[in-house]
Amino acid sequence: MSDKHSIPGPLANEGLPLAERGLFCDAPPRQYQRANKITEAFWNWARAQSLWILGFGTGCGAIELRPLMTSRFDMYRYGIQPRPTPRQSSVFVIGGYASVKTLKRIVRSYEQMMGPKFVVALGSCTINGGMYWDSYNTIKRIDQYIPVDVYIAGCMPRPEALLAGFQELKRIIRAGRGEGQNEYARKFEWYKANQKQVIKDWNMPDYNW
Amino acid sequence: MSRAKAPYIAPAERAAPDLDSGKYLVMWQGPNHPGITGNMSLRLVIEGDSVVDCETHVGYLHRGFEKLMERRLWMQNFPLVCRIAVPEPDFNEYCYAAALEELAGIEVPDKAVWLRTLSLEMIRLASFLMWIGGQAGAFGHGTIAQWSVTMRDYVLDLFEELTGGRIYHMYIIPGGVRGDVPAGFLRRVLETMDTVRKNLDDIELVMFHNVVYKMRAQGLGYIPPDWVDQYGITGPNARAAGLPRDLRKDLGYLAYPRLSFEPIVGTVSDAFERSRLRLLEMYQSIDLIRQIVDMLPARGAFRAKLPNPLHWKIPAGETYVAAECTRGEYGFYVVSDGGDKPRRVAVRGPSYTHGVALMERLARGVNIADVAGLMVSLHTYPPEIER
Amino acid sequence: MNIKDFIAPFAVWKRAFEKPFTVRKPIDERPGAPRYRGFHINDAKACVGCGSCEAICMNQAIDLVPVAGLPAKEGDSGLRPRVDYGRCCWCALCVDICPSGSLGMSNEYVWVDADPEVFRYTPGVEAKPWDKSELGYRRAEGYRLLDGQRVAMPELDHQAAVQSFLELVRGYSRQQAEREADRCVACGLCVASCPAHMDIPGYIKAVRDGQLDEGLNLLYETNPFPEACGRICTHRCEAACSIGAGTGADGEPADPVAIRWLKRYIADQVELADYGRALPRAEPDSGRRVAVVGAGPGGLAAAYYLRLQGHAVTVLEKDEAGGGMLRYGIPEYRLPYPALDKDIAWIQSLGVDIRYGTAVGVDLSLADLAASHDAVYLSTGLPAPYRLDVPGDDHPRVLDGVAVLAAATRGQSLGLGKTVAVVGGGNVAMDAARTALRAGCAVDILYRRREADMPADPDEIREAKAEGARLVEKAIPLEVKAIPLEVKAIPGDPAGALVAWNEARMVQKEDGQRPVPEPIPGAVHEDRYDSIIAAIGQGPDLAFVAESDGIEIRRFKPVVASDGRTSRATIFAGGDLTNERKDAISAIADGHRAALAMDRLLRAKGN
Amino acid sequence: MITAILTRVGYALVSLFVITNYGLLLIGSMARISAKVQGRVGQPVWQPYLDIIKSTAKRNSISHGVMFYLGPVFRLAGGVGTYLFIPAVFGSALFRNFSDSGDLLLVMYFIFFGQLGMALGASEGGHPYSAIGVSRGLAQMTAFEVPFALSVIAVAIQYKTLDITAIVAAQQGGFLHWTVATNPVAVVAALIAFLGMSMHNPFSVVIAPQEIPIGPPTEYQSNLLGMLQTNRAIFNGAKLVLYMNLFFGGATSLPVMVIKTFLIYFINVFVGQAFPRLRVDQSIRFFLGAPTVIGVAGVIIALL
Amino acid sequence: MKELITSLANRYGVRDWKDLKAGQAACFVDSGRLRDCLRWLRDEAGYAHLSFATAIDQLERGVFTLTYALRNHERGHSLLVHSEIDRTRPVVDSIHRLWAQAWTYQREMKEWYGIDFPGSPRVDEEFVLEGWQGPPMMRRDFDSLAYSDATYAERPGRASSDPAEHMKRELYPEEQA
Repeated sequence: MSDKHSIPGPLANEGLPLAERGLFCDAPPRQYQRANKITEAFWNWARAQSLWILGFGTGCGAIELRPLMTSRFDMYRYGIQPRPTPRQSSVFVIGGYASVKTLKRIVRSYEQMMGPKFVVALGSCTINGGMYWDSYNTIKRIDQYIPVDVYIAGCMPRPEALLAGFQELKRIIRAGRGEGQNEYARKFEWYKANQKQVIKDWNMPDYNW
Repeated sequence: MSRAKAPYIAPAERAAPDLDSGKYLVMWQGPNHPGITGNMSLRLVIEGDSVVDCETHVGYLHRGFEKLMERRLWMQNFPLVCRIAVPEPDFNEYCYAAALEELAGIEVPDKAVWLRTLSLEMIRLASFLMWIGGQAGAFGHGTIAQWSVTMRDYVLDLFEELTGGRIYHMYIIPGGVRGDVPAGFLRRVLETMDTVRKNLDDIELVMFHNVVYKMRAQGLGYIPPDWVDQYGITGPNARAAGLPRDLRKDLGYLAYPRLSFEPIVGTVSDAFERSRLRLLEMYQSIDLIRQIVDMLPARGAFRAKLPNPLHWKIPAGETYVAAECTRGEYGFYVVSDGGDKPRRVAVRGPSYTHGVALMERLARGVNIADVAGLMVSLHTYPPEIER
Repeated sequence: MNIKDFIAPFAVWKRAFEKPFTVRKPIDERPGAPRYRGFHINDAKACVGCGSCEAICMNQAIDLVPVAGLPAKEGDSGLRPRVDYGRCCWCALCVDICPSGSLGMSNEYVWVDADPEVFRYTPGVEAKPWDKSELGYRRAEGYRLLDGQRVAMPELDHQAAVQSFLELVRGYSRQQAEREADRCVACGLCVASCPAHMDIPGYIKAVRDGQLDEGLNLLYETNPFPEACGRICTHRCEAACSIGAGTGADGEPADPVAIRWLKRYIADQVELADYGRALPRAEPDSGRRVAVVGAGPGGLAAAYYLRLQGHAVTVLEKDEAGGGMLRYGIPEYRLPYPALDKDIAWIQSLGVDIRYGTAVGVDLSLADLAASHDAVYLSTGLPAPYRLDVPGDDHPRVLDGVAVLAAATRGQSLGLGKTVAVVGGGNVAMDAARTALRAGCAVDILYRRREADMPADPDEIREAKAEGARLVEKAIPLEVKAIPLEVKAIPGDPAGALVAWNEARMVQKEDGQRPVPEPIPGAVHEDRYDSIIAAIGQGPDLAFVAESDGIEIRRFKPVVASDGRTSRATIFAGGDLTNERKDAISAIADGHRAALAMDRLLRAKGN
Repeated sequence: MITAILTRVGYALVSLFVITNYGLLLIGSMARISAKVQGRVGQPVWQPYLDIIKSTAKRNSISHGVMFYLGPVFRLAGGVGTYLFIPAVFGSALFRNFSDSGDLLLVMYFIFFGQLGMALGASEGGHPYSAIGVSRGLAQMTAFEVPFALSVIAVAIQYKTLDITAIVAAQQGGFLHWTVATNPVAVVAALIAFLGMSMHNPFSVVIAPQEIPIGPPTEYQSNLLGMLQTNRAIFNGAKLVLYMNLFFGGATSLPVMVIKTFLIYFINVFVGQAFPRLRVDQSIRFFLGAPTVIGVAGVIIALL
Repeated sequence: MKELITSLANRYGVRDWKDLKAGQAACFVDSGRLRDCLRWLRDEAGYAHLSFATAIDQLERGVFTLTYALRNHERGHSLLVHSEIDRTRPVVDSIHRLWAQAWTYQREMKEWYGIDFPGSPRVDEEFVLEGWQGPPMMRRDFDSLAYSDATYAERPGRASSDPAEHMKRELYPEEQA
């Protein structure tokens, strides 16, 4: 773990064909300063009121997002809506267990999201492996690989619990504690090391999304 | 509408497009994509606006169920199996429980048989309701998705009341079920069925008498009848092609032989016909649920006595238990070596054939815009492909 | 395609004029269903910490952790389940299996936190908002993963039983035993309650697996009297058994696993001739000599374990056969002599030398014994009966319960007459009463307190009553009187006596103490019995111990350390003589412990 | 002169500010109406504001080169340009904007200017979804252009001018003077084209999330997205005002404008909620079919 | 049914016919004749539907048991056709030309068990795993828990006590020895 570097050194984009490197923009994660107090508070308020979820159902948790998105629970009225592209999303809902193959996409999608970005982790599987604690293909703790803002207990957490989680996330954001993006940049090498330990065929750039 | 017969091409014979020619674009649909069912992906090679080649990539949800089951006691697998197909956990529970009962020679009380049938029919309805939302949504009709998912939620309310769980019911336990119906439950079932039925009427009107939906769905993903056996197609996908194959009738498991229903058969298995057929099956499920509510025995044991689950050993043997789920033949192949853990449990999900081999074949020549609709019209759930 | 296809879709707008489906405040308005499997709750008082929840949990979500303020005690490990919500899948199998029924689930389902470390808690111990939740998943009525009912033991029916000394309890068949063994969850709560700390889960597993040799081996590790204990053990283990905690499917208290019968099953199934296959042989001779005084269970247990270590053991027994109270204090219908003989025969087969009819203090002195042996174990038990301690208790028709039982063992005529009063509430009283019943007598059992207070095994009381004994509760004997001559003069009537007793009521004298019987003034009855059997306990007889032996004696008992050592280093004592529990299994445990200590002593000496 | 120009510019800025807010509220309220059809409550009316503030408040932003930046800029310029050459309220100095003779052509040009700029920028994003979205968008645009252009031609012919103010002026004097009454056929063609132009169902395949996640703007984020969102409000407002002016008699006051544009926009939602979306080839075929014929008929009617 | 059993036995040496339950039977065929047998069952005996194909690792006996579940819809009968192959040289004929979805099962068995089906399309491609470096994970000598423990970090701080051991410690510690 390295706390010394706020900006990681250049990591090789190994495994990526030279031709493809041009497709990715050169934007290594870095820490961002907060704006002045009042502006930041206003922005945080707006960030909390407009949560765009990345529409990536990574696990079974996605099934309870459906009712949440639709009429019965209607998350739109809380300013929450799904968004199909990571570039425009601010919230990543990790829907429970993450297989190694999905983790790779999670990391990639997470890095593509623009900060400030927030992660909501659903269910037991994200906390300590859940019922797949002995599976060869699922990770046990998502916080080893990306920073997490809110955990919601349950298997599956019901839509109401999800809503409660989003309300909690809003409180966290308004209080200015939703700093996952900076956390990720600060401990970037640690996260990368963890990710690479699990994702065996690392055929993607380290950060140049 | 062109509903032409496509010639059979074995996957081995597929012509691999020359990607270096510059004619083609490789595009991934999924896993992070709203137009994909669950967490899987399609690697599409496209030329202009149509798909030249399609490869299904699965494994994003692979948890190694079959391996994990070999590590767990017979009873401990009971909470595990329902996770294999998230929208329809009950079929897993039933197949697993029935396989164990067969191997161990356990007689299930009649009441449990009825309650199992009830829960299977209810989840069939719920799953179809979610599916129809997906199907409409895949063609851009979000309104129907909003309605139908709500209707599904009403059915899930019933499940919550009966089983204590919304998504994972864990109700059909080896030996029977886990509880009797609560007071007033059956009345609420009937009320909910009325609500759902009313809403289905609306959906029928809006979705199936819709010029745009017809333009999109008719002729899309046509499955010739002779593909059914070739590709191992089951369920509504096969029935839409005119084959009256319904395991509820063919195997006559649970209380189905005592219920009156006929398999619903279509004429031309394309996306439209398949979705219409599933709509009819929803009506059929509502009807079956009403019949079950009428015929459910008022009293009686709901569970057979089982040995101590902590060291339950099941005599050596093997069995394959199949049930008709919303997508077709859902089966558990269970092998016991006489120990307290399964030797092997293999899960046969209908999506396995529909989502991989069939999808890859059907996607060829389809417009990219239709890929999502085609995928949904085959009704695939990736977790049962990769387990 | 027709015009309807263009028009009909606009029917969607119908919904715009209806009430929305949306739930206004989902979190507040939608409590979980009455059966909802929400967060765990646990009645920490009812929970016995058996860990069945941990065993069934496929997620390894449950840990058993010690809890401050809940010490381990018999039948309660003092551990409580701690749930990890980083593992749980809310399947509620833990609730279904919980033998005590203490685990449940609330219908609460919202738990959100930014800190992943908080999702672990001990339900019922760490306060949570949902602790008081009335709703939520509980085991359905009549639904229990563990069977709360034990396999019924085939028994002679009482009408037939009372006619003979045939063994009452027939023993399990293989199928029955395996079914009963199947009920065990191997929590091990019983082990602490067993004075000998037998590996109960181990041998039950052996029964389940049909590995009887293995089972026998496990039995003999701590108890060389499996045949006897399998029949007459006070089975404190069964009181501690977690399966017996809570209620069964029928709402009645659940039955504990029939641990004693399973032990008996193992011993019964293996022929003596096959014991050698399963059990260890004695070590090579160590050259040390040990004497054991008294061939009761304790003495023979000590002898067995000493002999296993290779020491030469001589057992001195004043009676003509071994087994002590097992033989002379317990009637044949409970413990048939062949079964006891089997246990003793195996001990003897290892080379233990038992000298019958040799009484220490009469035939040779303790001092001699101590001089000629490297160590001595005293297990002389409690041979001296207590007297009734009422006027007239020296009446010839007042008999001693143990003596009556011993006479029955020896096949002597009992001469009890037709009506018998048994005074006392212990197992000896019950055995005497039932022996009297078998002799054709009408039997009244007089006991000072209520039936619930009786120290005897409830089964014994139940059976005694079933066989026709009349239980007179709250009866305080006042006096035994000779029958006046005019009454006695009925020809052919054996000599009897009159028992005067006072009706009592139970009075709670001090809080926390058990109620005390207090005579109701004036309510004095006088009944006539042919014999009165006093069975109110026995005491030790240490006449053979001389002051010069150097054994400190307090309150008529040798003072011993926990390993049985008396104040004299080479002399050990145990069993009823020193042990407050006064049952066979405690004596055996004492013998075993003392044997281990003596072995250490002897080995130390050798080096 | 300078004062006059400055006044005019100042008025135009006020007008732009008003239309931006109006556009945002319009989007917000339409989302609520759609929600009602779907049986739910729906997002707050002011949600579009929050979304824009949120987008602007993003801390980082990635770029794919200069063109990528210019896309939203062009798009916004297109939106603003379109609006600024349409008189929003007839006879109002404040809302007259820069309308002048021949502004109709300019407006037509600006409508496509934004789209094309966007197309260039989005293609630069390197994402295949963007590229496909762009090609679909342009294809569909070319298709709905035909009926739209025909109806505009019909209007121009009918009123013999390319000055929007003059067109509006010609329609004054009651409903019967509106183009919708004088040449309903052309209006039908224009309205059908409008469905395509505003990318509502059944012609929303360009931005369909289920197929090519949201099409051209796939790669746009942060302040660039904020720009696009702002433009969406302005551009929508501009198109609605244009339609109102060309076909529905214009507006003599702000409330009338609000009512008319709201209703015109509602047509989109009304149709959009009822239908799924067509494939791009289907919608092209559609636009080049019946609507084109109707548009031609409108021109002929205007010529007669 | 009798004639089916006989002709299977005569043609392909099918043995160990066992009726598992009403409407389901199992039989055994040598791996060399497996493909022909399946083809005959499909074309001549009406077992046209392949429900699934899978393998069972018989580690103790050093073989893989292959299971092909066929269904005859006309007769309402299912047949589990078993065959065994050596665990050290797991190669068997591909049936991808018999059923159009069979190659997926074969690809799965290749990845999960390491059983090779020469000629089967994409049989060497990864199926559900990505970057897997361990042995085929469905083999019984692969320990999933050990792999998981070694690879994936667990949240620390868990400890459990065994009731019997705990009580021993608390109630009669002197007998520890």
